[in-house]
Amino acid sequence: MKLNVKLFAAARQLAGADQLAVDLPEGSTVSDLRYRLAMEHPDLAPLLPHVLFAIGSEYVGDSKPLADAMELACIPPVSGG
Amino acid sequence: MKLNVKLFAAARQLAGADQLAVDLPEGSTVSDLRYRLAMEHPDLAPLLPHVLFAIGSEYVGDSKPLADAMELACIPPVSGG
Amino acid sequence: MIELVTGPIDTQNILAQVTSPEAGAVVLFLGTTRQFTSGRETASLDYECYHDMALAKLAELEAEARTKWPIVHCAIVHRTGHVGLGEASVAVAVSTAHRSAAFEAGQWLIDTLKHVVPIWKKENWSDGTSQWVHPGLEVPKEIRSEP
Amino acid sequence: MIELVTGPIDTQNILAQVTSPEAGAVVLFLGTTRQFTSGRETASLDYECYHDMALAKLAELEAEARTKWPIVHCAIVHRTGHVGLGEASVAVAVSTAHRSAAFEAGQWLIDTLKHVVPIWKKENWSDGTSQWVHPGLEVPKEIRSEP
Repeated sequence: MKLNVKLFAAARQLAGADQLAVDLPEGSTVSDLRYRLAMEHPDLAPLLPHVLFAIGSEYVGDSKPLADAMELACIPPVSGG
Repeated sequence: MKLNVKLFAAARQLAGADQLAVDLPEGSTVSDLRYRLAMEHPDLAPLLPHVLFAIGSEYVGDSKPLADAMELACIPPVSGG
Repeated sequence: MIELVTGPIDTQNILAQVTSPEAGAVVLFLGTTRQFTSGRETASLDYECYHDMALAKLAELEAEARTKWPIVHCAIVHRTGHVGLGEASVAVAVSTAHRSAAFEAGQWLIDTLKHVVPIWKKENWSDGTSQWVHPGLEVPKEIRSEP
Repeated sequence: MIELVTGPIDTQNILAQVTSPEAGAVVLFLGTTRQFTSGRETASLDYECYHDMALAKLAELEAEARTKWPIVHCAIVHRTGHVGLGEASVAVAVSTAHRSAAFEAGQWLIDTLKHVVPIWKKENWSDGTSQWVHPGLEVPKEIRSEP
């Protein structure tokens, strides 16, 4: 299944892109996505243990099942304010 | 000795004046002033146990000695803000 | 900046006075005229002060706050005279490097101001009566507005 | 009132939005750009956000604050893009009947905003380098400003 992951701040900068397409097997979870991103984008790897993922406007846990065509956001530690 | 006492808020309203002249014997203190005001101005009496007195911009205690020609302020409980 | 004013409080000027590149946080408190107090309706307020002593006490408050918190700038402005519904009678603004100090100092300043600064509020109730407010004290009687 | 803006924050409008005859207290917090952090000089900041999620999270913050305190009006405005020294990047304003709730709610809102709302700050240091700020994280490397 094909997913799209939006990137922000240092994640965007390290990847050199504001979104990434990821292809994962059916039944994958957020945890699998995190692992796959680290494999395919070594520059992002140091950041990935520290990011959260969101679907729509909700943070999701690592066990969250993913579905084809999902849009996710990769949320590094926030620093607004 | 002759003193002048400025009045504010309910004290001013009860006395019907914004200041009062008071004549006290030499050696009198703030405590004596409080007593004399209550005697001479019965309308003020209920308020006087609750007021503070100030000389210049400083609150003074009941034992403070008074001197001729002093200007005092009678400060009922404040309600600014 | 310590001021007693007789017209509307200029909050933009106050914010401009306290904002600084040395500060990361600004806290502004406004005390505004509330319409209902325990179900009773206020039409307006009048404030009276002992002018010179009020200014001196406000300056003391600022000085004491500066010993307690690392304040960059501080502004305290109190309005006297007639204050309408929803209008501000007092503004306290503090800027500090970090926000917790700004909140603490702002709250301490307004709490302490209400206890020590010789300023008094008269409630003008919607029923036409008026009453000086003297906390902790049964106000002697209700009286018609002074002329 | 929840807003993400790209220009200067209009504090007068915010104060006008939250002031009310139902409220006796207004607390406004501004987060402003500090020139020095641990001796290092900042030239400016850039903020980036995940727009729709940031708005949704800010609205959730307001809703949660309203369950904790009796808030009359609430405004949260965050600026994104380039923010110069001394300028405000965020404003939080709360009005309540009594002042302690306004201070508590204001502080809770800004504290929580900093932990959950997807907005990021980039420090543009005076030496020409830039660095995204990700609390709790060694930022991977220092990098020249992005074009």
